[in-house]
Amino acid sequence: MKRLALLIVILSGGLLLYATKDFPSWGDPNSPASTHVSPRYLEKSLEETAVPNVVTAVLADYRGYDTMFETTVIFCAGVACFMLLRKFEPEERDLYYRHIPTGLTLHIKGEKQIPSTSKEFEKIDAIWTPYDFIINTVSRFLVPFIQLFALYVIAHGHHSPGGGFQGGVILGASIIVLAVAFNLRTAVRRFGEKIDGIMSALGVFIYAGVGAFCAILGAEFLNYRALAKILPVGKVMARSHGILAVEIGVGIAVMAVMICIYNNVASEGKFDEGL
Amino acid sequence: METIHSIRPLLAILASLFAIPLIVGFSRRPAMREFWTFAAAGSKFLIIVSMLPLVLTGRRVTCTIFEIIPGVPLQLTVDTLGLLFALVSSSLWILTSIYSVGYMRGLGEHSQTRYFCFFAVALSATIGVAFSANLLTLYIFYEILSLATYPLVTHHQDEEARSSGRRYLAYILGSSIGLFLPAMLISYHLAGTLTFSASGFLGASISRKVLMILLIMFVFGAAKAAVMPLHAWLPAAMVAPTPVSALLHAVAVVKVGVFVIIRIITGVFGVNLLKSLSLTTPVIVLACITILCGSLIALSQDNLKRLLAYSTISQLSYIVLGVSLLSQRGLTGAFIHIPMHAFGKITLFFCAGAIFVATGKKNISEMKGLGRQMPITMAAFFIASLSIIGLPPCGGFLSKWNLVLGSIEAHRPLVLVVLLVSSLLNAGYFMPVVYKAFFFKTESAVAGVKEAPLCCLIPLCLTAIFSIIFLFYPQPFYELISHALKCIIGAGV
Amino acid sequence: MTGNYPALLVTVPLLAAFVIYGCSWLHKRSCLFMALLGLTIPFAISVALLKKVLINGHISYHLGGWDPPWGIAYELDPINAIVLVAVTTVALVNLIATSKEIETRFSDRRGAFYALYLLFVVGLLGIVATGDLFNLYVLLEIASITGYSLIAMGDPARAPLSSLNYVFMGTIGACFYLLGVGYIYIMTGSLNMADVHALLPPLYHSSAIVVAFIFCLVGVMIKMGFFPLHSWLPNAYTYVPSPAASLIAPLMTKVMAYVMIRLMISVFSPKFVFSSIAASNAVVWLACLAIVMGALMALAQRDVRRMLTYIIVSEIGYIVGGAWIGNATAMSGAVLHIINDVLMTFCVFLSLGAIARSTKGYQIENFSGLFKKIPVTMATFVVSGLSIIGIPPTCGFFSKWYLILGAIEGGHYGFIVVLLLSSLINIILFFRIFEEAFFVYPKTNAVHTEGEASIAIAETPFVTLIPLVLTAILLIFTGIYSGSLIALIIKPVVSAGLL
Amino acid sequence: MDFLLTHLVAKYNFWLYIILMMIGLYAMIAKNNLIKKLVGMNIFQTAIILFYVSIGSKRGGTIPIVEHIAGGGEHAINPTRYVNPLPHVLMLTAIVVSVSTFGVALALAIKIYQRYKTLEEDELLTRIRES
Repeated sequence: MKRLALLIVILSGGLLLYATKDFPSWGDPNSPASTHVSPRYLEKSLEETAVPNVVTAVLADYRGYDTMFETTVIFCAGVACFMLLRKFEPEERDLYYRHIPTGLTLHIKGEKQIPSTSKEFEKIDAIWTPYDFIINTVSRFLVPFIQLFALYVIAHGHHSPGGGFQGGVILGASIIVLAVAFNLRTAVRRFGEKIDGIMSALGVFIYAGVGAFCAILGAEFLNYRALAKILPVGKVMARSHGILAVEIGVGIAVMAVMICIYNNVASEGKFDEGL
Repeated sequence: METIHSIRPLLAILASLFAIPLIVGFSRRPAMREFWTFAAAGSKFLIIVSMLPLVLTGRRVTCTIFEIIPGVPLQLTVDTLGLLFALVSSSLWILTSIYSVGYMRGLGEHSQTRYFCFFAVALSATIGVAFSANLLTLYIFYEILSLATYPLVTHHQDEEARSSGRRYLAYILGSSIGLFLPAMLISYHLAGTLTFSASGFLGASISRKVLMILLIMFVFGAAKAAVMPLHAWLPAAMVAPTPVSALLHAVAVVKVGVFVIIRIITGVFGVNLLKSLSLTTPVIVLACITILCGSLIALSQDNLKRLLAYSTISQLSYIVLGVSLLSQRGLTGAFIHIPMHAFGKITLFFCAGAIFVATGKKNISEMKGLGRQMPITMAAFFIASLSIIGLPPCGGFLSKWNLVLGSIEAHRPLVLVVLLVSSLLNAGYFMPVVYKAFFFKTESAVAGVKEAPLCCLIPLCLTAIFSIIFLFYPQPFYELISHALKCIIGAGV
Repeated sequence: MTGNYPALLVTVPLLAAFVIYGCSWLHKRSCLFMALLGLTIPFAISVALLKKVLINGHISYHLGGWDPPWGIAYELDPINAIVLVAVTTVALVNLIATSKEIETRFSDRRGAFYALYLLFVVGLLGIVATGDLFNLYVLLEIASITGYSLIAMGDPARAPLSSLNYVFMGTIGACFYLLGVGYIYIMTGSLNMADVHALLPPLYHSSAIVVAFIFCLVGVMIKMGFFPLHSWLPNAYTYVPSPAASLIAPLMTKVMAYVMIRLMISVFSPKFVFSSIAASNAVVWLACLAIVMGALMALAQRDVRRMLTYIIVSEIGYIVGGAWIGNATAMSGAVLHIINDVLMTFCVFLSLGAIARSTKGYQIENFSGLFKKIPVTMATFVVSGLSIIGIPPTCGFFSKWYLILGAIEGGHYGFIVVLLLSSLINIILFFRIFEEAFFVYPKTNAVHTEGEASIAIAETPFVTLIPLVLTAILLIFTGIYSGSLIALIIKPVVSAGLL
Repeated sequence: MDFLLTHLVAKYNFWLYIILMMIGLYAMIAKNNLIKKLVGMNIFQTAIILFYVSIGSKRGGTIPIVEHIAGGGEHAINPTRYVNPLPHVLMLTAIVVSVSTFGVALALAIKIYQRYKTLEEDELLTRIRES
């Protein structure tokens, strides 16, 4: 196997390297890649979409269709992790509870269980690692700031590096921080699986829905100009708003999917204490 | 030649297919099921007969279904040759159906519904081959026939039947896909058409070598004609119930193979092209070898049906031989051998089946003295074997006579010798059977045996009688054949 | 609204997938209905599009209203319109036929299953319709990721590992394709297929473009399981759950084969592929090897499903060989074979799925006596088997006809021999199953006894049976009408670029 | 020397990325441990991302965020001042794809580990053969 791998690697690497001789040199402003299609984006994007961040304009408008599927890929990954890993039936019926005031662990065999509303008992796994006070406090304190920053990244994607993907990941991280610092159950209590599932679908649905809405309004799919018919702005600004709507959708979807993947992978689909 | 467009050829094919749902639907009521078989057989025969006057007045009935490949429509055309073959097959189907009822019930066979269904499909395909207007249509029906007969061959479902079925498929499908299909494609590539025409569609512009290879591929590709060395499936297929062997492996299937070769020689290459390049010599040689070897092997057989199978192999090559002689008499002999051999051989198979139903015996050595117990059957057997040997007062004499004349006409004296030797051999393997039946003392095993049921007996008597009648009233056949020859030879000579 | 059909074709199932997954958290029972709706609409749209393309000719749809080199465009010609119809048909019919099994087998995660099912279809539809090289990559990944996860839901012992191997191979394939696109982009600065096609001719002799072509091609060939690169395929398609098997096995490899033809004709040009790169002979020989090896390995299998996976490998060899012979007849044959193979693989896998209800496993021995038990289901299996062998009038015969004819024209006699040989091997493969199913009774080797009494008829439920029978009939109809398929749809497009 | 200058030095970026890619590819094919294969896959994909991004670079170009006067003043934009945005957009997609593939692959690896308690390929094969 190793020799075969080496052979394949040398062969394909050699081919790839050999072909670089026809490439324009690095950073050449006159290379075809820089002169054929891309100048128009740089020259016209502000005029056509009112978005100064050209990457955002290309991402969400010129090639918005790609990005819709990109979001769909993320969604696919989330659904796939859920489908592959989620276990609804626990393997062992034994339950463990920690009595919070005393720190004693209660082991229940059989069908009985303590209602989840109980304030005194907390459901735990067979092995329980104590919480770290400093980490807990700091992370709890940080979460709102992380989220605020995430919203900023999404909202300010038109003017600076950022956008739905980046913001969505940060937003997701804010919940995952909780899951890491406390445990998965805490995080899931804050942001339930059901809500998460619905939001992941909702996010992409917003994106594709905006596109379909444009089609309903009589333009091409994802042609945000059509939104000018219902928004009190001009056609160019309508594009800018369309991009924002879409970015929000992306942000929601990415956040929800990140959390979904983390929850399923970290707990092997059991949704217990997690890592 | 005037062409009439009509859906009658299509109806003739579909008649038996329409019966299938009814046969399946009445699978629990044997009487109704068999009634529908008869209805299909009768209506098929009537439709075919109804086209007879049209064709005899020199017209041609065509039915184009649609274009299946550019330039090659799925098309049916009824000409005299096809009609002759269709008449023989469909009339014998009626008789075989009667016989089947007697045979299958007599033995209490299983899966009779399946049996009748596939029989009907096989007949449809046979008529389809007879009426095909081009090579592709012919090939399609040819393959359907191959597949439809497979469940009939494997009917008994035991290990022997299954291995025979495997061998049957291997030979038939293997040759048709491996040889016939590429030959057809190459022809299409060379000629741009596949429609049969009286002077052939493969032009003289093609090199002799290519034509020769194509001809050989076609002849072996139609393995149903059992030209040696692709003959071994036929004896193997004898494990099937006797009516199957009788109709399909003496009439329909094997004659389809021969018919395909006739079509290839007359419709694809054209008699004149072959004659001018004398391409058929290898085919003649192959046919002669098959005739002699088939008869020789038949001499050594003890199982009656296997003997008949080898006899069929050798008789089929008479037809191939007659056609490849390319002379008028030879062609006449070949064409007339189709009905003559069909009626003769089906009688023999009916007899073998009747003996099996009555006694359960399959081997000749166990049939000593049977003539006294089953006089009618054995008499029919005697008449039919005379016909196959080619002795008057039976129809077989006519075909042999014409073949002999044809070989002289084609200046091939060796063929004449082969024909005569083969006739002697034929007598050599049939006469002992008859002799043992009538002149040996009845063995205890078959003592007290009665004739087979009436359903079995009537068809075999009828076919035997027809074998005799044909010697004295060959006119209808001659008329059809002379029409056919006018097209084939008259087009050029 | 009709102007938006090309986009709606892809986005309707997309939206449906999102709605289904969202709804599955609230109301599980409505999922199936929405999935059906989400596939019926695209089916209708694809048929309408085919009609439109046949009347008006080529359709170009600019997504977002941006003109092609800057935005993304969908390009529809008669060939991909018919492939789209094939994809939507198979997806819809398969969902109807297998819905019962999905509902019971994946009852706790049916929303996810339907969503992935629809997204897989979305990916394939997009791949076929798109006119943008990079968009194709994204859609390819959608189809792949959903494919991986659907496959992994099969036999818990083997499916995840098979699927992971597929992930590795598939990722290598996709990355190779992406690299190839990168090389094209460096040299031309464009990602739009038509634009690249126009920009390429002066660059045909550039080694970067040749390497780009090789990498795109190898990437696509990995995805379609072309012979030396097929190692992921047999395991992945053997352990996949049967409702997904009859979706993935017919579609994925064939759509990728279509992508290869598309790359050869509309991105690069036949002139480049057949003249600048003198590799067509080598590829045809490789295809011959693929056909023979596929057939031989199929011969060595006792597991029917595994046998079929090797037949897929062999069928892919047909398509590649036909495409690379390089004349219009063979190319038409290859395109026709894509459509035919979609249908016959679908039929055979669907009937196998239905058969699996009545057997313990997929071993040939388990098939004994099945014809008595499930006659109609077995009949459809027989029809699809005959089609794969290539018996007229089923459709498999006609694509072989054009392939062989093209090979005769191109003088590739080895390819003809191999095609015929594989047909012969297919006869053995299928007839040993037929024999077992028709003529062997389980346990007792009954001779001359009534078998009906021992085996009761337990036919497949109608919801599966009717689609199955319709598919089998479709196999014959496609065969009969293949002449018009070629003349109306395939030939005009193919011969535009070829001799 | 000329060759080195024109092909190696001027395009050393491509050389580096291709070598990186091949390291990843080698790991994907040759490594025995499934997680190592996954890591190789990530290296491979990341190298491709780097490769694409380097296509977009322009000497003297800055990030493609167009400078504009608040209120949308019109002035000609010089495209040579900004790097090519298109590869960045494409790679955003590729990153997402690689993350998704990685997520699914990890889920599969977990499933495999749950059943066989190993991720070494040879051990997996022997265990499958045993069962």
